[in-house]
Amino acid sequence: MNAEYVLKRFLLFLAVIVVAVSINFIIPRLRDTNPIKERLYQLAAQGGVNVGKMEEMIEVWEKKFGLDQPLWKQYINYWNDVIRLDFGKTIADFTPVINEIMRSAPWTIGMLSVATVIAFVVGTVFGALLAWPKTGNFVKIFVPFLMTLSAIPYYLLGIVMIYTFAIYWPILPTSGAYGFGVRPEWSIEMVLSVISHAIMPAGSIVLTSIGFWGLGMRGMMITTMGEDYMKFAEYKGLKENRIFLSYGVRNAMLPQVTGLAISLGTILAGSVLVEVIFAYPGLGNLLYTAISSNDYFLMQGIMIFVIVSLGFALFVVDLLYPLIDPRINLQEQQS
Amino acid sequence: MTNFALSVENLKVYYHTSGGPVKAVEGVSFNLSKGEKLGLVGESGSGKSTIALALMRSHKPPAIIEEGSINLGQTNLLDLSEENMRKTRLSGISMIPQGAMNSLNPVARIRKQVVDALSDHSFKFKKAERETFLRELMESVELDPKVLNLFPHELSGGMKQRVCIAISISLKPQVIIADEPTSALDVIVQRQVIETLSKVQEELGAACVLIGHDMGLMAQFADKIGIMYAGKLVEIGSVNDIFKNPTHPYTRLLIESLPDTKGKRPLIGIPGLPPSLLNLAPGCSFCLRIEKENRKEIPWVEISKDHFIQKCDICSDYGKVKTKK
Amino acid sequence: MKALKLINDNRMLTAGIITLIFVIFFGVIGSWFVDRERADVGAGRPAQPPSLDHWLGTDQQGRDVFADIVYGTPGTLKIGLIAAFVGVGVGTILGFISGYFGGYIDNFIRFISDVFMTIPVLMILIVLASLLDVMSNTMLGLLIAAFGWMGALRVTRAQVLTMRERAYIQVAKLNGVNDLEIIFKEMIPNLLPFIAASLVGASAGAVLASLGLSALGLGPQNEPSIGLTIFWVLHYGALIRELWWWFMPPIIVMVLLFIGLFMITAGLDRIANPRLRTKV
Amino acid sequence: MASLLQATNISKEYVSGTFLKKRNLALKEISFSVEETPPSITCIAGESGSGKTTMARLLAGLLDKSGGELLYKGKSLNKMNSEEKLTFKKEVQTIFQDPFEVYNPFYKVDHVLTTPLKKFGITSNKSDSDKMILSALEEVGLRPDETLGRFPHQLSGGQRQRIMVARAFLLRPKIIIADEPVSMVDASLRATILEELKLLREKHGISIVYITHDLTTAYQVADNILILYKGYLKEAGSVEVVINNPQHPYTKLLVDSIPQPDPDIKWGKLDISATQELLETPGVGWRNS
Repeated sequence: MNAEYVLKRFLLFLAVIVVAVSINFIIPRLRDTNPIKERLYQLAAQGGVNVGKMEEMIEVWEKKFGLDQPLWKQYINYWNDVIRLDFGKTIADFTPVINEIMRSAPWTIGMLSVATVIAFVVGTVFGALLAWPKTGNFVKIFVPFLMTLSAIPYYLLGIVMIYTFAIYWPILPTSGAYGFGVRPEWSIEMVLSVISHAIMPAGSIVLTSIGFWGLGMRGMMITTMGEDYMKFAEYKGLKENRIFLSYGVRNAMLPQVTGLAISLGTILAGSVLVEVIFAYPGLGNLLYTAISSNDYFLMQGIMIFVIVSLGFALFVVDLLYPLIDPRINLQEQQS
Repeated sequence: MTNFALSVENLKVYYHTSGGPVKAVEGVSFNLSKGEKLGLVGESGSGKSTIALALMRSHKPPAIIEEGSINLGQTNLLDLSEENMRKTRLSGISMIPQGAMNSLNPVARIRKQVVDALSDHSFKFKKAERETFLRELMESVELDPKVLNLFPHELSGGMKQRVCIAISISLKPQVIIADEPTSALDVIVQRQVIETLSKVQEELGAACVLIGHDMGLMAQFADKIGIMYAGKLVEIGSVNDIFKNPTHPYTRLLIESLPDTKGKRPLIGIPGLPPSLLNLAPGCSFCLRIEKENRKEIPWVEISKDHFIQKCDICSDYGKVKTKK
Repeated sequence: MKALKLINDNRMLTAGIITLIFVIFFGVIGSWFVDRERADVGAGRPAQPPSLDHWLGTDQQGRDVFADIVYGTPGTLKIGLIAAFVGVGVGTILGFISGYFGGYIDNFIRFISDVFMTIPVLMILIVLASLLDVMSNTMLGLLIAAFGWMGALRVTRAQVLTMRERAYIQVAKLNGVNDLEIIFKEMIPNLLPFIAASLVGASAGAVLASLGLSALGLGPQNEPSIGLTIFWVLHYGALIRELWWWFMPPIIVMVLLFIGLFMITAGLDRIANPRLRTKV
Repeated sequence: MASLLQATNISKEYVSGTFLKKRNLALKEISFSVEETPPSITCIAGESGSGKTTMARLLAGLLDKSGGELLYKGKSLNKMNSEEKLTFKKEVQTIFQDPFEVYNPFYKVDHVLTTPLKKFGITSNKSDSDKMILSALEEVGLRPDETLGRFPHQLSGGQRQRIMVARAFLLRPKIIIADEPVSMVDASLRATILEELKLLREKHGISIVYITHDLTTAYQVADNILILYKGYLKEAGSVEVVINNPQHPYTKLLVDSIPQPDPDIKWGKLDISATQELLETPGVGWRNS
């Protein structure tokens, strides 16, 4: 593999981490007042925090921010904590931030990756068929429908879906990840409950993104069909199916696959809005909770976790990409 | 009629556009015996590539074959079902494509691209047999069998084109069509490719149609040359007849405009532009180029054995005196 | 003339522009007929279904829903346009610098843009908006623009790179034309369809982000916008209470807006990338 | 008196890569000169990757060399003041290979003719410039009513290329660099364009550097020829001598591979693997550093 290519991607990954950590370092310092102290006093005034915890909190906070120390020293200390995955503790119930993240992330990853993969597969197949001249017209009547859906913001579709399928015609649950009465363990009841709760949030994402994949694939497929190797494949007397799949789709897919990888990578950043609207207990909802309750440690923890995982995922994808496109090293050389 | 490997009769291919039919190929006929090499020459837009597509029945709408027949041995290709035509491609008639640089699937190894063609024509090999077959195929076009394991971007232009030749002959077709197979290649590589093509064609005993605009290449390769002009075949004859006794005024001007290295002389171009093929009226289209007119049906005249021209009364002497050396 | 013919040939673009004009006029003309005060809290009785007095009913705080949308639509459009123009403007300029001059500047700009492309923009916007106390629609637009310039940069840079190698740029150089004139007279005219497509695409993206931020309650609270309306819808549980006249109209207006923008993008794309045009 | 154009040991190296530098030496120490009198046609011939296009761009001042010296009328290109540079740009004109890409699709073809007249301060008067343009078009045998006021895609490739010849001539240059001017033009028009170039030399005393891969047109058009191969100058001399009696094995192979338009002069049998070996001998090219 081309050393220059790997080196460039790795530097990008490092830079993303530095940016992420630095943003997080700056965020609480953006305000003149000390947000945490403010928030703690506010809670104490409402009697929301017991005093013992609050003192411990202030201690943690002072150690962490070390506001009496010079800025560069604070910055270095901050890096120290991050490297040890010490993101501090939540304000609400004083659990380590990393535990909260680890509890929420699987829900987000599970629901969104299934939704993304479904949308990708359906959209790509649709797009390829749309561009293929021998596809029957019955496929083409779906085009305006798909295009309309892809133009709608997913969270607005989510709202309409909740009203339609959970309130007006209550066949699906409105919110949460599983039913109240169900115990979170491996059982058929639990699995069914998880699925029924995921249908709407996942569905709103699938419906609004099929068009994106479909139109992208259609464009690439049209380009691909103009290529000389498609003509030669026909002169070779290959079967229609093989020309379509191994020559057409296989090549037109390449940018789609990059897109899929990026989408899967961005999953952790997730669809905050969808999770909030459906009260789905994922990372997005956790972030929203952190914002609503001014929980800085939690906010920072989520940000770092998400940005670093995302950067890492994209780095891995970049390294794997030459496997699906053997020309990648060459192109890199030319660009 | 009939021990011709390929016989094309009165072929007409029109592109149906909103402005009316574009008569890309207008009544072209020629015959090719087994092992014979025809060079089909013409400037861009003369219909030579459309003929290639029609021979493979790979023309796409709005192009439609209006009339004529394409006989491969005893079978008229235009009568075959889609599926039978597909099977005939490569096994009966094969085409070496124009864009050598991009004619191979960039994400598949060469081996797969050869094997795909074999398996879609129901060739079943044992693994060892298959490898022997592939190795011999590669050697027949002077390529190292290791090439089979490479991707197209790892090959040079000439190697890619030789891979295309190898694929095209893999099922031993009776007819090979080569549509400007060397258009993007350097002179030496072009020579390698054309000589490879000659060699495999001779070994197979297949008839071959080489399409191009380079008369030099035709002189090196072909036994017989056909000159296309504005959708029509205006002259056809043996390579010697065409070069020594060009009779149609277009052919004559074409031959005279060719630069060579046998002594310096003024270069003479062909005046005017070819006529638009959209709604082209019947009659002599070369007359239009030199601002004359002949709307009559132009007869097909045999001026010596196997040397035919479309003989127009008005323009046939055009340029004869003026360009005489 | 040429432009007219283009629009005539490009039905997608035409339909998109008509839809967009419809949405814009809805806000402009609506405001001639509806008083601004009707969109204020307590203008009517809360949560009333549509009636002659309140065409689309009222919300939980007694705002007239129709007035709220009429005054909210321009607000949302304004956020989108500010973000799009600033973002695409910055992106296009950087793209030109990057593509035209190349070298270390190019490497640096590309690197920064790659970093920005890799970070989760919406999430950072959410966190920043929550910290910055976004006061006005303009501010929200600028905030979104700060993270929305990379697309235009990529498109412009790629186009400039191919154009720079085009022989007509070489001819211009040999004709004694200077760098600035080459950029403005030789390159930009050919880039216009791409810049236009970027603008429309960026507007859609910015409206999407601003709606989202406002719907979470992180946008400006004292200027009307559709996002704010959605926020109140979610806040007061309008769904569960089946107050359909409250949440459906803003959704419909926004869906129309997005479909219009989408069709314009698709239409412009067809101009910029001729290969997507149906072949003759 | 100094030569019109004199190249001494010029080299060109392309560098790519941000961290790990890759160097491609496209031209290695090439020397030749073009005299002012008598006006001559010098051919630089080579296959793809020979460096001939790089050479064209160096001579036109579109690229900067990495080594050696390039003098125009005895003055180094890098040491010219802005006035001398303007004279250089005016007196050294280029004709490009692709007769479509040289036109900005946004403008009518007139754009390439009017711009240089304005920019070189020859005339800003509309009727003067019209007169000059008409006479230049006539010089290349084009009818103004068939060409002016049209967009490039409305003209044929041959017409477009002849307008470019007219553009070069418009500025009354001393030298024209013609970079494969006929390789993308239909065969029937090649002769016409090449004859026009010859005429510019004979009638107007303009020297021409003709860059090509086609030895037959080189032979017909040029006085002198330089054969480039992978960045090296392999053989040079009068075109008759080099083509009729090549000395270097590469030139021999090249000349022998010309497809002669004569069925009596056939290629000999080619040993493809031996040829491949010759072609694969390292020249200059990409290397890591």
